[in-house]
Order: sequence, then C-alpha cells, then structure tokens
Amino acid sequence: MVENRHLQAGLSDEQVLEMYRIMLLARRVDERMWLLNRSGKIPFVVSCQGQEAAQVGAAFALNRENDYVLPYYRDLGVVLAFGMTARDLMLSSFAKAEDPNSGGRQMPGHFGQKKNRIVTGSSPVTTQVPHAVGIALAAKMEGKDIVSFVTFGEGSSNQGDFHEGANFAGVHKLPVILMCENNQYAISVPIEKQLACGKVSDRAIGYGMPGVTVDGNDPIEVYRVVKEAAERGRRGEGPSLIETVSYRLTPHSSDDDDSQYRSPDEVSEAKKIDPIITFGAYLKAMGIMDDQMEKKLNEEIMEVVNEATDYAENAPFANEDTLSKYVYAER
Amino acid sequence: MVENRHLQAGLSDEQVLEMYRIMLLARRVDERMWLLNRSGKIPFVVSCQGQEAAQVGAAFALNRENDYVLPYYRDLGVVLAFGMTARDLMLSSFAKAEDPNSGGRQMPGHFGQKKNRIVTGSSPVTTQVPHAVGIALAAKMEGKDIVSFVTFGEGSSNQGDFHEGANFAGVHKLPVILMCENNQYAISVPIEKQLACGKVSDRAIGYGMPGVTVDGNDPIEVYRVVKEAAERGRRGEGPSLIETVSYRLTPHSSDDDDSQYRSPDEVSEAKKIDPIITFGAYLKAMGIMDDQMEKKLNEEIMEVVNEATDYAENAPFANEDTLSKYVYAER
Amino acid sequence: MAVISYIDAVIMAMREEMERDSRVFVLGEDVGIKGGVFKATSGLYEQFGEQRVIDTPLAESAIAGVGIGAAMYGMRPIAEMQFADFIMPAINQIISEAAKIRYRSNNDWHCPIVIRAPYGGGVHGALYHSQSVEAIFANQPGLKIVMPSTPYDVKGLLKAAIRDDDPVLFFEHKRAYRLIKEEVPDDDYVLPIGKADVKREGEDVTVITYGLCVHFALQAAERLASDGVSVHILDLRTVYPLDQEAIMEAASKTGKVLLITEDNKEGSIISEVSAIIAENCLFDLDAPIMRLAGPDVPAMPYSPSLEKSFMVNPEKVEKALRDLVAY
Amino acid sequence: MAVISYIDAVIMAMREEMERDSRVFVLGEDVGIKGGVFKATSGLYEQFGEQRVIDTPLAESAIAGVGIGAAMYGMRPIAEMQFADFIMPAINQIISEAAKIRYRSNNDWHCPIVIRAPYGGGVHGALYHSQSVEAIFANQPGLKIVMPSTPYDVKGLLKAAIRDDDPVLFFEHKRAYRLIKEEVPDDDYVLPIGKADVKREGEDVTVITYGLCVHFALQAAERLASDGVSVHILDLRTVYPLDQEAIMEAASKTGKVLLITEDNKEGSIISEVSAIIAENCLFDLDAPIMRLAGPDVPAMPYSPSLEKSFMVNPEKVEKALRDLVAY
Ligand SMILES: Cc1ncc(C[n+]2csc(CCOP(=O)(O)OP(=O)(O)O)c2C)c(N)n1
Ligand SMILES: Cc1ncc(C[n+]2csc(CCOP(=O)(O)OP(=O)(O)O)c2C)c(N)n1
Ligand SMILES: [Mg+2]
Ligand SMILES: [Mg+2]
Repeated sequence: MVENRHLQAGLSDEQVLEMYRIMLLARRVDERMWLLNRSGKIPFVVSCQGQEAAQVGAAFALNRENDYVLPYYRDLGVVLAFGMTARDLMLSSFAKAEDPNSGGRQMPGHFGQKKNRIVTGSSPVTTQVPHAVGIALAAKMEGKDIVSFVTFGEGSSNQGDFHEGANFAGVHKLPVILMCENNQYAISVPIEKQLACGKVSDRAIGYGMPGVTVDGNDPIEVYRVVKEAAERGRRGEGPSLIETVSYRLTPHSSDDDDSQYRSPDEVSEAKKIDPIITFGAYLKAMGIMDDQMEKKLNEEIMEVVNEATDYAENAPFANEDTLSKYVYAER
Repeated sequence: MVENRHLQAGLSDEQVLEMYRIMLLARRVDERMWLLNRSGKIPFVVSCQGQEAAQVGAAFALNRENDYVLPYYRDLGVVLAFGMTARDLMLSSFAKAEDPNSGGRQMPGHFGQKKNRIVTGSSPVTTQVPHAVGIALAAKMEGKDIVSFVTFGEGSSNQGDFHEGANFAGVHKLPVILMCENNQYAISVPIEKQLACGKVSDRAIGYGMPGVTVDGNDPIEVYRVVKEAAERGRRGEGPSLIETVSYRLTPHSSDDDDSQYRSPDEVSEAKKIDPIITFGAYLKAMGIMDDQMEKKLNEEIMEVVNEATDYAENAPFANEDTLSKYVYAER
Repeated sequence: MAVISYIDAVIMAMREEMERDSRVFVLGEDVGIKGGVFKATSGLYEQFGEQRVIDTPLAESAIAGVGIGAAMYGMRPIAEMQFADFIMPAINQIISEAAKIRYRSNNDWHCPIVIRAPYGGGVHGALYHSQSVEAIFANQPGLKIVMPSTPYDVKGLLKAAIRDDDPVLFFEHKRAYRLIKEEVPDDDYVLPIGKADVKREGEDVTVITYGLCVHFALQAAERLASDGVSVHILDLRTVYPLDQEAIMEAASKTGKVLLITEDNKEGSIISEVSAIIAENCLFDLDAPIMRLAGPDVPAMPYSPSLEKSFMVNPEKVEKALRDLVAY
Repeated sequence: MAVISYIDAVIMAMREEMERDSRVFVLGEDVGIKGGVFKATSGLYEQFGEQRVIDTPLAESAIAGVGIGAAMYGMRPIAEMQFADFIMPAINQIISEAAKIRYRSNNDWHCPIVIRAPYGGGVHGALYHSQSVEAIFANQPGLKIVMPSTPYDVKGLLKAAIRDDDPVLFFEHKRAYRLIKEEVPDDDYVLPIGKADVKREGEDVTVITYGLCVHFALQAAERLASDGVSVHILDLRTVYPLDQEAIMEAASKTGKVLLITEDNKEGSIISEVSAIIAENCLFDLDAPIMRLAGPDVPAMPYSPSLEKSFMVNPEKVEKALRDLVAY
C-alpha cells in the first residue's frame, strides 16, 4: 500500500488535488504552445515540462497572498499558482497588447504581474537572484512578514549573480528561498560540464545557509522543504538553498534540436517518471482522484486552454504608436 | 622544546632562513613606503604587513622557475620571492619610467613582470581569478607542467568572478591554486559583514575542490598546504582553495584611517603574533638564526632598501610623449 | 545660506531626503561606520542606523541588484559604487535590468534607484581610480545620467534623482569634492533632471561641457574676457538623455562651438552633442565644431607627468578657445 | 570560389585559422557538440576535439576572463558570447582587463583575444536577443570593434582579428547569418582592421553605415538609381577606432551625408561619425548631417508590429535619402 505522504506534510486532499490541477494546466498550456509553434502561429516556446511538480509544490508552500516570486522562464507552474491565467499566458505567447507580462514586448516565459507579486524578469539568467534579496531586504525593513522566492536553472547557478546574491542574503539573514530547478541540462551542456560539485545544494554552506536536494518529481517533498525554508525565513533565520532534481522533457526551446546532444533513450527513460503521471498515480492510489475525475479535469482544462488560445489569437497587437511609451514615467 | 616543523615539511634550514629574509625584506620595503608617503614623497601605499608569512610560505611551495603567479595588491612577499627586486618596487612607488610593473602608469601594488611570470593586475578586485584559470587551461593544452597561483582578500571572495573562475577550474580540473589571504577586514568592513560562512574555505565543496584553512602567520604550515595543492594540480587532480588567516596590521592603505572602525587594542593584540616576530623566534629556537645573524640580516636589508629608495627617487619619470604609447601593438 | 563644498552638498541632499522619506536608504561598500572612503555618507550611519545605511559585502553586481529589487518593491535605494571604475561588474544589472524594467513590463513595474559614484581624474588615482565612465551608459534609454558641476546643482539634482521614478546614475567628480565650494540654500529645493544650465552668458564663442571642466571653462573665460572675448558656457548637467534644445540654442547663439570632456575623445558624450548640432543647426555655424578631450588611451596613468598631460585644464581650454575665436 | 553565407564565412575563417595555428581555440556556451545555438561553430568540435572547442559553464565573465588569461599566456582564444545581449556580465573583464593589459603593463603583457557575438534584430528576438551593443564599448581605447556586413568581409576580417595582437570584439549580425550570401575565395586572405570600405561609388549623396544596414542602403540606392540619383556608400566595417580619413573623404565627396545605424540613436556609433565630419570637413557640406537610427527605447519588442516599427529597413533609408537629396 502507498503511504499517505501529503497529510503528513500538512496538505489536505483538496490541496493536493488543486496542486495536480495546476500542474496539469501548466502542462496542457505548454503542449498547446508547442502545437501553435509547430503550426507557425507563434514564434517561440520555452517549456515547463518535467518541472511542474517542483514549481507547484513550491508555490503551495508559500503565502500566495503575500509573498513575492521571481520565477525563471520555465516556471509556468509557479505563475499559474500565483494567479496568472492561461489566457494571460496565451496572450504573451501571441505577443498581444493585452498580455499582462509585457504587453507583448517580451518573449513568452518572461513573466511579470505586479498585482500577483510576480516580479518582472529578463532574459540574461540569474539577475533575478539579487532582486529577490532586495525584495526580502525591503520587506524586512518595513517589518512585513514576506518571503521572497526565486528560481533558476543549475547552469545558471554558475553566474556571478547567484554567488553575490546568495552571499548578501546570508550575511543579512534575509527571508529568501533560492530554488535551483536542476533539470540536468543547460541547453546542450550536461550538468557534469556545468558544475564540479556533487549537488548544487553543496554551495549553500559557503553562504552560511542550509542546502537541501530533493526529488523534483515529487511535489509533496518539494512542498515540505520549501515550507520549512519559508518558516525559517519568517522566523528571521535567513535564506535557504533548495535544489529540485528533475529532467527537461522537451528540447531547450522551440529553437533547439536536442537529438544533437542526448539520446532518445535517455529522454524516454525520464518520461517514465514524468511527475504528471506519477503524481496522478499517487492521487489515485490515495483514492483522491479516479479515472472519471481525471477525465473531467482534463476536459475542463482543455476547455480553458482552448478558450485562452482563441481569445489570444484574436486579440490585437499593440499599436505601433505605443513603441515609445514607458521608457520613463509619464508625467 | 620547540618541535622542528620545517624539516618535517621538507624545508631545509637554508630554505627557511631564505624565507625569513624575504619576509623581512617585504616588511622593510613596506615600512619605507609608509615613511615616504608620510613625508610627502609618494602619493600612495598599500601594505603587506601581517601577511608576509602566508605570501612567502606559499611562493616557496611553487616552482619559482616555471609556475605563474597572479598576486593581489598586498603580495609584496610573493613578488619578491618570484624575482622582483626592492628596486623594482621602489621604482613603482615613485611611479618612475623604469618601473617594470607598469612604467609608472599604475599605482604601487599593481604587480606585473613577464620575465618572472608575475601576471599584470588591475584595481578591480578578483578579475585575476579567471585569468589564473585561463593560464592553467593554456598550460594544460600545451602539456606543460605548470601550476597557476592566484590570491585575493576575503572580501574579494564575494565577487562573481571568484565563483565563476573557481567553478570553471573545478569543472575542467585545472592546476590552479586559489589562495584567500583572510586578514579579517575589507577596508572597514569586518569579515562577519562580508561572509556568512564560518570559513572562506567552506566554499570549496561547491566547486568540487578541497578547501583548507590555515594559520596565515605560520609560513611552514602555509608552505605545506600549498605544496600539497601544487602536487595535486600537477597530478591532474584539479584546483584547490586555501585560506590563510592573519590580520591586517596597517590601515587599509595610506588613504585610510583605521581608528574609525577598529580599536587600537585589537590591533596591538594582533601585533603580538606578527609573523616577522614569531617566525624569527622559531628560527632562533631552532638554532638557525642567532641575534648577530639577525642584526646582520637587518643591516643588509636596510642597505638594499636604502639603495632602492635612492635609485628610484632619482630615476626619471616617463616622458610626456609616451602617454599615447602601447594602446595597441606597434607595427 | 552657507558656503559648502561639493561633497557636503552630496551629504546634505541624502540626509534631507532620508529625513523626508523613510523609504530612502543607502547601501554600498564602507558607507556605514566609515562614512564612505570619500566621506560622502559621513554622519548618516550615526543618524539613521545600520538598517538604513548598509555596509554591503564587496560585490557591485549585488549592490546594484539588491538595490533594484528593493526599488521594485517600493523603496528608494541610493547605491554607492566606491569608484566609478568599479561599476563595471554591475553593468549587467544596470543596463539589462534597471534601464529596462519599466519598458519590458509595459509600465507594470518600475525601478526608482539612484546609483552614485565618484569619477574623474587629477587625484593620482591612476588607470582605475580616475575614469569617466558615462559614455558606457549614454546609449541606454531608460537610464538618466546626471553629472553636476557645483554644490548648488549637486544638492538640487541629487534630491531630484532620489525622488525620480526611474533609475538615475549620479556621477560626482571626485576632484571637485573638496575643491569646489559655494553658497547653497539650507532649504528644500530640487532642480530638473534633463535640463542644461547656462553658467556664463557670452556672445563670441560657446563652450558646452559638464563636470569639473565647467570650472576650467569658467577660468579660461575670465582670461579671455580681459581680451574682450565673451564666452558663453552651457553646463549639460544631465548627459543622458541630452537637453537638445539648450544645446541648439547655445550653439546657434555664437556660431562657434567648443565641446569639452575629460573623457577619452572618441565615442564620448560630446560626440553626441556635436551630432545634435550638426543635424539641427549646421547652418548657424561659423566654424567647425571643435572638441577638447582626453587622449584616446585606456585611462590616465599614475605618474604625475603622464597624468598632467592627460588631463584637460584651463590652459588647454584657453588655447582651444583662442584658436576657435581666430578661426 | 563558392557562394557561401555570412555564417559559413564565420565557420570557414575559424576553421582555417585553427588549422593554421594550434594556439587558436574556441570557448563558449554550447559551442561544442551542438556547434553553437546559431551553428557558428558547426563541425569544429568534430574536427578539433573538445580540447580546442570548449563547452564552458554558463558564466560570461569567466568565458571572457579565462580567455584573457589564456591569451596572456600566449594562446589565441576565440570566445563566443551566445548573444551580444549576454556580454554584459563580461564587461568588467573586457573593459577593465582586456582593453587595458598592454597599456597598464607598459607593453610587457598583451591580450590577443577575439570575442565573437551575434547581435541585431529582425528575428523576433525581443528586448534581449536583438540588441546592438557596440556603443557600450566604443569609447574604450585598447579595444577594436569589427562589424562586417558581407561574407567576404567576415572571412577576411575574422581571420585578421584572430591574428591581431590585441583584443577584438567581433559582432556578427544574426539576421545576416543565412540571409546574406556571396562568392568567397577558398584561399587564405585577410582584410585590414581599421579600414572602411566603399560598397558603392556615387556622386550625389553619401551613406555611411555598417552591418545589416549596408544592405538596406544598397537596396535603397538601387531604387534611387532608377531616378538618376547616385548614392555613395561607405561601410565602416571597424566601428572602433573609426577610419577617420575614409569618413572625411566619403562625406566631402558628395556634401550630403546620411548616417545609419540599427542601434538607438542617441550615443551611437554614428554620433561619433557625425562629430568627426563636423570637426574636420564642415565646410564641404551642403546639408545638415542626417541620422537614421532605431528610436530611443530600451530595445526592440517581440510583438511583430512593434519590432517592425523599430527596425531600419530599405524603405526608411530610401525616404531619408530622398529628403536629403531634396534638401
Ligand atoms: C547571461 C546569459 N547567458 C546566456 C543565456 C542563453 N541561455 C538561455 S537559457 C540557457 C541555459 C540555461 O540552463 P539552466 O540554467 O540549466 O536552465 P534550464 O534552461 O535548463 O532550465 C542559456 C545558455 C542567457 N539567457 N543569459
Ligand atoms: C570591484 C572593486 N570594488 C571595490 C574596490 C575598492 N576596494 C579596494 S580594496 C577593497 C577591500 C578589499 O578587501 P579584501 O578583499 O578583504 O582584501 P584586503 O584589502 O583586506 O587584503 C575595496 C572595497 C575595488 N578595488 N574593486
Ligand atoms: Mg538546466
Ligand atoms: Mg581582507
């Protein structure tokens, strides 16, 4: 018999079902984007596939009414959990004026939505780490009970900004959670050519913070460690580094051909432990979801995805006149 | 009875005496620079005082005919051990044309001398770490038995370039020795406000390299660990991180007033374990040096320092016409 | 109204703004107990405490990046770079992040940070403690770059920068810190960012410059005045984006223009000033647009002979002006 | 002699130099087994092995800095920045180190590194995959910046850059990679860095530009030719330091000058070109020095409507030229 792990971790049946729903929504939105890209309707996709469990597990461990998130480009699961909608994401994919992330100015995957405390991001990797530290510092100055949560890839953990940001957070004991979504590749470069340490979390001690590595395919385990880190932060004990290990199930982006550098076998092995499948199986084993519910959930989600696609496809582009707007504050 | 530690470490009596001579020379050159500064003859000094043991101990552990060093601004002991002369250093202090470091173009402490494989350095801290990695990479490509040795302060270990350089060296298993001369202050900022980890060497594991912390006042101990690191590097086992703990006995530089941020007591406590004193005492305890030898050594060194000062003071400045030389290769 | 130095105006502006708005705070290397290596934050640590005057680790990209995060949250950080030369590790944060936050988010987020740094030469600072770095940033829409020449302007412009809703680079000439003094009002005033200022009215020849060179130009103008030559001097004050109207007006007024910068010549701020004139009021000119600048070598050397030969000074300005008048 | 694309010329130049000199090696992100995200190092890994075609960790300051160290040792590294936009974290290494090594060591050390990066827009790359970054570096003596427009120039100039004894930034227009093709000799030739090139002889009006805009200018010139207007086109090729003589000659020849860049206008390369003309051959001009450039917004947006409105194109060039001719 499968052990009930979510209750132990403090998650209700409703919560884990909701987690699964968001993971599935992220996956379906992502898959739709690939279809749209391959049919020439949108120029670019970068995927969350394989990382939904880590993203949604972590988001649920935060205070989604109060905390700040600084997601990286794969974090569909994080932003959906923090209130962004499928429609918002599709508007971004189609680069339409109404896109709340950027009004169609940025590529998809460059999230930002102030009302949900999703902090605007750029393309150069890892710049968001010091931003997360600054937000935690500001919140601390104001005596607010806020944690900031920032993610990045394992390749990106080699940037100077990771080091400088983590060190600053450590010295000032700031409530920041640094989560490295280790998907084992940085475009074509495997982790052995990116880092010489056994685990990304080995870096934590150098910043005087705890470091843990968890199975990124297990949303409950990710929930548990992020929850702990958030509590630590709220208690004034400082930052934490969490590494979630999973596998990038798609090519790096729609511009990449991953058959150039990894074998189809390796990918199909990883697909066997796809978190959408394994977490679905867990919910069934727990009796929280049955086949019929699953089918219904899928149907509902497809409806949402279809509606979002149609809406976004038909929405207008930004007017050319807006090109020069918002360089500086308007008087 | 004091234990004979240098023979155990593989150092002969002559070698330790030579180490002491160079430490003392570094100290006396440094002291002279302060005098010259305070009497208005040179605009700037930055000191090695308190770090001579670490510097000379490390240099002696290297192959001084073959290895490359990338010293930072305090490393008088390293460059003297690698063949730079007191005269060269004084020419640099007086910014004279004949200065081999830069022809008087750079401030003192910005070392560089190709014939001795002392790699030219700049002011922005820690940029030399990736350079050391590149030199090790190049030497490895050419199959040469060369180690590169790079130093920096503990404050500087917070720069992105430390992280990026160390990681590169770790991934490519390059023969680089990274030595952090931890003197407990970065200008006015004490180590607790610079790093949250217990030891700078705690950072090594994050780059898959060994990290060790040693007493920076003990040249024999520093010799031992650097020797080990050099051998590791030559065996193809990759880089090492070494932290030498000592204390900055002077203000940060001639522009600094350290009484603003630390107590005279703290400084005088540290002076009690000044490596010039303690290592001198060790040599006497070992019967390698007696008072008369010490006196003679001091006299010889003062003669060298006097000669160097006179020579440099009387040497000409670079001609104004040379201002535009060496921006690019001359045809 | 007291006579104060350029650096005192820096401190006064920050103190007043910190008193006025609790969201304003300072971060940088040695800005706390030491009060900064130039003493530009002197007294602030004592008055506002270590929560609002933060000694950071030695890491410029984090100083900028943490400041940017705090600014996005809603604070008003003033980040100090110890020397302008050491802003280089923070360029990615400044250009990729601060400058683009409002634009890329379609006005959803913004980034009201001030980044202060002492720049400029003539202090035996050698290559890495003497540079003018403004040209690196003067092609980045979203940024504003302020470079005041006088204590009065320092106070009014630094206060304006702190209240500005967008990122401002505020470069202070380190040689001016204690050299330049004047009367500065004790009360609260701000000066408009983006506006140049006529520092001397004249009829025969126009100088357009900024920073310490304004003073060199004023001295040269005095000397020429005794020979009956009247020099018009425009102080750019904001070097990006430039005040195009003021530039055109100043150039057209006399028809003879000398542009001055302490920076290397090629690709400097005054190149853009020249291009604005050549594009908009070419036919008002009676002489080529002349430029006086540092030579195109990497940065000024330490040795006094070479430093002197690099630096602009009143004599060089005077000579250039006489040549131009005689043209 | 075969017709090859701009990107094939990049590969050919590197391959030939790697065959010729064992000190030449390549390092960067994804340059190895993948052959680069644009395939600009395609085949090199197979031919020269992983020792000479090095996949680095994702860290640009290290890519530049390790390359600089190797260059000081005596190697000839070619460092690839995956996109020019991602050169920002490496700026400290490039400006503080590479550019100043020869000067600061009084010629004792030098740094023969080439840093290649794809730049430019028109590929749906949005803010961070479309930028022109040359102006950031075009005020740094010690650096050379090469930006070729054609496959022939790419091959000759990249080979020259690799053999150069000083650091060279080599920016390749990513939209040109597969768009621009021409005959390129198979044999070994180099072109001089620092020299501009007349791409079309004409009598009535002069265009000075570089990169992809050379092609827009050539197309516009064709259209004007049918109306009897003859356009002279100078391709800068090296944008720092500029070829002042060629600029003056081209400007003086027709007396009407249009300068073009894809970059934001204020503070761009063409500002310096304008300043050179205004300083040296003002009285040869029959019209103001006109500039056509990207608007002063942080970078070009993703949405096709906005990207199109940002980019220079042949129609915009044609219109500007007709205005200038009519002046
Ligand atoms: C500073 C910078 N350099 C290069 C790139 C190009 N780039 C985009 S994603 C990527 C790989 C990132 O790998 P990793 O951090 O492991 O994240 P993953 O994509 O695997 O989730 C690279 C090199 C970039 N965006 N920013
Ligand atoms: C990038 C950069 N930022 C700031 C400085 C100014 N600065 C020079 S030395 C120093 C402190 C260095 O402290 P540490 O690394 O501990 O070395 P120490 O001087 O104590 O030997 C600072 C901040 C600099 N040289 N480079
Ligand atoms: Mg990855
Ligand atoms: Mg220190």
